[in-house]
Amino acid sequence: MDGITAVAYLIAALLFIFGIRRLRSPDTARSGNTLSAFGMIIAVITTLLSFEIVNPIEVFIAIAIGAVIGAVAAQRVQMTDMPQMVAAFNGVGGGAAALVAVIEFYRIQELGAESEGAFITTTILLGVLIGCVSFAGSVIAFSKLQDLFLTGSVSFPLQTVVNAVLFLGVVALSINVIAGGPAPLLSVGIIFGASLLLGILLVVPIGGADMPIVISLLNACTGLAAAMSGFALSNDVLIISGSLVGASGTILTRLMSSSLGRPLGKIIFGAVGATSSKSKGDEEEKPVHSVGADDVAAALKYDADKIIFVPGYGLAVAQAQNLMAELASTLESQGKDVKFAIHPVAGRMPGHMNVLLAEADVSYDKLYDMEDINKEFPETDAVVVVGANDVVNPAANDKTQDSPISGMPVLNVEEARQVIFVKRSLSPGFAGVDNPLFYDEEKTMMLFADAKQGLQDVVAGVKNA
Amino acid sequence: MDGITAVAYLIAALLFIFGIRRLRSPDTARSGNTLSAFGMIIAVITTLLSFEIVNPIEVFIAIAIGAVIGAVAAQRVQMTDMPQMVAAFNGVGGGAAALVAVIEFYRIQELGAESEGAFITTTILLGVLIGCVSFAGSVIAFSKLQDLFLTGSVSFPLQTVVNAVLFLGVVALSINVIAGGPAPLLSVGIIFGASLLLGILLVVPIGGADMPIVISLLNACTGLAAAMSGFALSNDVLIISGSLVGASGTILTRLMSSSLGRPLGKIIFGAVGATSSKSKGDEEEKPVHSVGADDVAAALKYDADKIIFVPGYGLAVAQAQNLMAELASTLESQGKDVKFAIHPVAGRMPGHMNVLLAEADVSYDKLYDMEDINKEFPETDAVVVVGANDVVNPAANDKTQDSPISGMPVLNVEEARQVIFVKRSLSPGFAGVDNPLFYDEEKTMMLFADAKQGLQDVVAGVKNA
Amino acid sequence: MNSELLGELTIFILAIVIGFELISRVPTLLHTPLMSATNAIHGIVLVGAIIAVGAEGGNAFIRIVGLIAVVFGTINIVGGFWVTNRMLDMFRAGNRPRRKQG
Amino acid sequence: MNSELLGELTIFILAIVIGFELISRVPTLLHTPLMSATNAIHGIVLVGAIIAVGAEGGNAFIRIVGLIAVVFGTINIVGGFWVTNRMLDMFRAGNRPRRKQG
Ligand SMILES: NC(=O)c1ccc[n+]([C@@H]2O[C@H](COP(=O)([O-])OP(=O)(O)OC[C@H]3O[C@@H](n4cnc5c(N)ncnc54)[C@H](OP(=O)(O)O)[C@@H]3O)[C@@H](O)[C@H]2O)c1
Ligand SMILES: NC(=O)c1ccc[n+]([C@@H]2O[C@H](COP(=O)([O-])OP(=O)(O)OC[C@H]3O[C@@H](n4cnc5c(N)ncnc54)[C@H](OP(=O)(O)O)[C@@H]3O)[C@@H](O)[C@H]2O)c1
Repeated sequence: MDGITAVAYLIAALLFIFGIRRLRSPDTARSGNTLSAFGMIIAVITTLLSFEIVNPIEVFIAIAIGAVIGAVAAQRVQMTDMPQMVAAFNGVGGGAAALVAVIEFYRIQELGAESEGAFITTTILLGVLIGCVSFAGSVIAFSKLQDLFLTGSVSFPLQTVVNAVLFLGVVALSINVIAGGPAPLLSVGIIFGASLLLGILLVVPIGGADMPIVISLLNACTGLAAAMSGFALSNDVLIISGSLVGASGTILTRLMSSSLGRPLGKIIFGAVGATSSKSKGDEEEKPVHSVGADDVAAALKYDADKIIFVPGYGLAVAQAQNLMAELASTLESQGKDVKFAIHPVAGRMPGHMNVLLAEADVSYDKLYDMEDINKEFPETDAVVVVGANDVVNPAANDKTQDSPISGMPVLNVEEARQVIFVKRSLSPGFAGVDNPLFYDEEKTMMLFADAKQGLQDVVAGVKNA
Repeated sequence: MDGITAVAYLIAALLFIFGIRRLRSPDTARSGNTLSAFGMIIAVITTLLSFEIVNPIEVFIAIAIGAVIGAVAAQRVQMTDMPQMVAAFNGVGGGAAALVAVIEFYRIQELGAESEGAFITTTILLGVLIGCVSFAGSVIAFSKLQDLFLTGSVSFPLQTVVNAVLFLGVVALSINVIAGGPAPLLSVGIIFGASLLLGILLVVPIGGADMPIVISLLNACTGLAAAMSGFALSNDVLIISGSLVGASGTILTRLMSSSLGRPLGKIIFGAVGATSSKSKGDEEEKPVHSVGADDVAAALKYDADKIIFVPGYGLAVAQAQNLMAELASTLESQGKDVKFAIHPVAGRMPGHMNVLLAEADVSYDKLYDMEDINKEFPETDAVVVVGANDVVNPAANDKTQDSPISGMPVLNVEEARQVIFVKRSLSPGFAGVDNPLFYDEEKTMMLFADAKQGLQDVVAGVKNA
Repeated sequence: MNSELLGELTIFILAIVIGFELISRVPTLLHTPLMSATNAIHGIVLVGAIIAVGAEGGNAFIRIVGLIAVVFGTINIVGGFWVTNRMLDMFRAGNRPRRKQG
Repeated sequence: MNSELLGELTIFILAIVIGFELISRVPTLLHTPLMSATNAIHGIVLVGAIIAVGAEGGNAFIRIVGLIAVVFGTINIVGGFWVTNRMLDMFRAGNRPRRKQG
C-alpha cells in the first residue's frame, strides 16, 4: 500500500468520524450522513484504483448489482418498515464480512498464501463467527419485524444449553484451527454453519418489541467483524471504520435500551415469551365504555380546557396525522390548551411520531417529551390517545406482572381526568399486552374506529356541535 | 520493539486517556490523576527494562535528580504560586522534547545513523522549534507570574516584523536542512537559538493577566513537540500521549480563553499594553467614601437583609477566609440571606476561591457561579467585596475603552443597593485597571484595611453592636 | 507479532476509544438515523471484498464467494446511506424551528 | 514513506481526534488541574530522552544533552503529577457535598 492510498484511507476514516459526530444533533445530522457517504466513495474509489484487480469487469458488475438492489430497496421502503430495512442492510454487511474472512482463510490454507500466525488466524475466525451471527440474526430480526415467520417471542426447551453447546463447539474448533490441528477447512466450514445457527437461535426467543435494540447490537457486531477482516487484509481503513462502528454501536445500543427501559441482559437472556399475555379469551367479556364520535366531540368541546393528544403507531398506519393536527388547531381556536405527548418509542422507530406530526405541520413547540409531559397529566382534563396502546399501558408499571413491557416508562395518561381512545378494537399493540385502562368505564371512553375516519368525525363534531 | 513493550506502551497510553477523561468531573478528578501517573510509571519502567541502555547508572542518577527537584518544587510551592509552577514544569518538558530532537538529528547527521528521509527530518525540526518556543515562552511566563522580570505587558517597536523575520528564518533554514543543503548541524543550532528567541518575543508582550491561557497554549505545544520526537524514535507511546496533550490542550486553551472572555487571537496578536492604564496620578484626587469597620458592621446588621460576599485574590493573600466564613454565619444567625459569588477567575487560578472557602468550611450550596448570581444583584442590599478588584470592575463592560480586562464578563455588583470594599488601598488589581466603582460615593463604602484585620473588626462589630 | 501488526492493534484500540467517546448523549429522535448511518459505514467491508476477490491467484471458489461479498457490501453501503438520508429528510419536513424537542 | 511511518501517522491523527473529543465541557474549577495533569503527561518525553541517551554509539555531546533531557523530563513528570495532586487535594478540603458548583 503506497502513501497516497494510506492517506486517502485515513481521510475516509476521518470523514466517518466527523460524520458520526454530526449525527449527534438534529441540525447537523444530514450533513453528517453526507460526509460519511463521501468518505465511503473515497475509500471505494481508492481501493479500485490502487489495487491491481484481476477481474475488474466482474467486480464492477457486482457493484452495480448491489447498488441497484440497495437503492431500490431503500427508496421503496415504507417509513414504517425502515427498521427491518436497516436489519436487512446490516445482515448483508455481516455476511460480506464473514465471506471475506472465509476467503482469506482459504487463501492461507489452500493456496498457501503467507500466513501471519495465530493472531491473524484468530481475527479471521472472529470475523467468521461474528459476521455469521450478525447475518443470521439480522435475517431473523427482519422476518420478525416484517411479520414473515418466527414472529413474537419464540421459546424452545433448553435454549440456553443448546446455545452454550454451539458456542463451545465453535470455540473448540477454533482452537483446533489456530493450533494448526487437522482438517482446518472443514473446521471453518463447520464454524461458519454453527455461527449461522447460533445467530438464529440467539434472536429467535426475543420478542419483536425489542428488535430495534437487537438490530443495533448486531450493527455493532458487524462493525467488529469488518474490523477483524481488516486485520487479515492488513487494511487500516477497515480496522478503523469497523471498530468505530463496533464501539459507537455498542454505546448506541445501551442508549436505546435505557430509553426503552429494557436492560440489555434481560433482552438477550430473559426470553420473556414463556407467559404469553395475549389471552384473547376474557377480553370481550369485560365491559367497556364505548362511545360515538359525537360524544367525543362534545366531551372535548364542552368539558375540557386542557387537552393532550397521544399519537401512536395506529395514527401512522391510518395516515391520520393531518386530521389530528386539524382537530388540535380547531380546539385551540376555541381557546383550549392543546399539547402533544411524544413517547420515545411510540410508533415503530424512534422519532416516528415527530416525523409524522412534522409532516402535518404541527409546531415543534407543542410536542413534549415523556419526561416533560408526565407531570402535566394530573392537571389535564382529557387525553386523546389515537392508535397507541403500549406507550400508555399502565400495566408497564405493574411490578407484580412480568410482561414484555414491564419496566418500560410510559405516559401516565391514567392520571388525567378523562381518557379517550381512538382505535379499531380492543386488540393490544405491538407487545401484545392488554391494557387495563380500556376497562375503566369511569375514566375511559373507547371510540372504536379507524383513526382517519374516527378523527374526521370528531373534527366535524367539534366544528358543528 | 517487541510485543510486550508495545502492549505495555499501549496500556500506558490508554491510562492517560482514561485519566484525562476522569479529570473532567470533580468527583473523579483525583482518580484520573492517579491513573495517569500510573500509566507514566508503566511507560518509564517498560522503557528502562526493554531498551538496552548503555549508561544505566547515569540515567538513574539523572532521574533521581529530576525526581527530587520536581517533588520538592511541587511540595513547597504556595497555592497562589501554582500557575507559575505549572509553567515551569511545562518549560522543562518542552526543553526535554527539543533536546531529544537535537540528539536524534545529531545521530543521523554526525554519527551516520540511518535516516528515514524528509518526513522524519521535518518532525525533528518541528520538535526543535516547538520545544524551544515552549521552553522559552514558559520561562517568560514563569518570570511574569513570579514578578521576576519583564512583568506586565512589555511592547517593543516592530515586534510583529521581528517575529515574522525570525520565523521565516527558521523556515528557510529548515528547508535547507530537509533538502540536504550545506551545514545542517549549524542550521539546526541556529534554528534552536532562533526558536528560543521567538518563544521569548512571543510571550513578552502579553500581560500577566493572560498568562494562564498562554501557559495552557504552551502546554499544548509541548505535547505536540513530544509527539514529534515520537516520530523520530518511532515510538507509539510518545506519539499518542503527545498528540493527546496537544489536542486536549488546544481545546482547554479555548475553553479557558472563552471563560475569561479573552479571545486567543487578541491575546497573542493584540499586545494590549501600549496604553498603560496604571495612571496613579489622578487616583488620589478623586474623593471616596472611606468608612470604619463599625460603619460596615452597622450597615450590614441594620440596613441589609440580602447580602452577597465577593472574595478575591486579597482574601487569599490575607488568609482571611475563616473570618469571612465567620462573618457570613454570624449574619445568617441573625436571619439574613447570605450568598457567596464566585467569579471564574477570581484569585490567581481557576477554582482558587472555591478551594479557599472550602478550607473555611463554607458549604458549597452557598457558592454561586457568576451566571447564576448576576441576576440577583439588583435585589441585593449589600455586596461585600473582599480583596477583589478586576472581577467586579464595571470598566470591563465599558466598550469605549480598550483595557486588559475589556470584554471579560464580571460580577455586576454595581447593581446592588450598596457595595462595600475591604482592601488596603485604592490600588488596582492584577490587570492594573482602575475601578470607577471606588469613586461612587453614593453607593460605595471603602474599608481600607488588610482583609484579615478588617473582617475581624467587622465581625466584632456585628456581634456587639 | 510483528511491528506492523502491533501498529494495527494500536489503531484498532484507538478507534474503539473514539467510537466510545463519540456517542454520549444523542436525542432519541436520532437513534434510528445514527444506527442506520453507522450501519452504512460498516459497509466499508466492501473494500475488503474487492481486495479479496481481486487479488492474484484466486480460483472459482474465491471468485464466487468474493463477488457475493462485493454485492452484499455494496447493498449495505448504498442502501444504508440512502435509507438514512430518507429518514433525515423526513425530519426536515414541516416547520421545525431550530433546536427544540429531541 | 514506508508503511510503519504511515501507521504512525494514522496513530497520530487518531490520538488527536481523541484529544479533541475528550475535552468538551469541563467546569472552570477543573481547568487548572486539567492543564496541570496534561502538562505532566507530556513528561512522557522522558521515555524519548532515556532511549536517546541510552542507545549505543553515543558520544559526550549526546550524553550531556541527553542527561539534561532526562532530568528535565523527570522534573516535568514528578512535579506535574505532584502539583496536580496537591491542587485536587485542596478541593477535597471542607465539606463539599456531591456535585454542585462548577
Ligand atoms: N419506536 C420504536 O423504535 C419502536 C420500534 C419497534 C417496536 N416498537 C414498539 O412499538 C410499540 C409502540 O407503541 P404504540 O403505543 O405506538 O403502538 P402499539 O402499542 O403497537 O399500538 C398500536 C395500536 O394502534 C391501533 N391501530 C392500528 N391500526 C389502526 C388504525 N388504522 N386506526 C386506529 N388504530 C389503529 C391498534 O389497535 P387496533 O388494532 O385495535 O386498532 C394498536 O393497539 C411499543 O411496544 C414499542 O416498544 C417501537
Ligand atoms: N483565576 C485565574 O485563573 C487567574 C490566573 C491569573 C490571573 N488572574 C487574574 O487575576 C485577577 C483576579 O481578580 P481579583 O478581583 O480576584 O483580584 P485583583 O483584581 O487582582 O485584585 C486583588 C485586590 O486585592 C487587594 N489585596 C491584596 N492584598 C490584600 C490584603 N492583604 N488584604 C486586603 N486586600 C488585599 C488588592 O488591593 P490593595 O492592594 O488595595 O489591598 C487588589 O486590588 C483577574 O484579573 C484575573 O484575570 C486570574
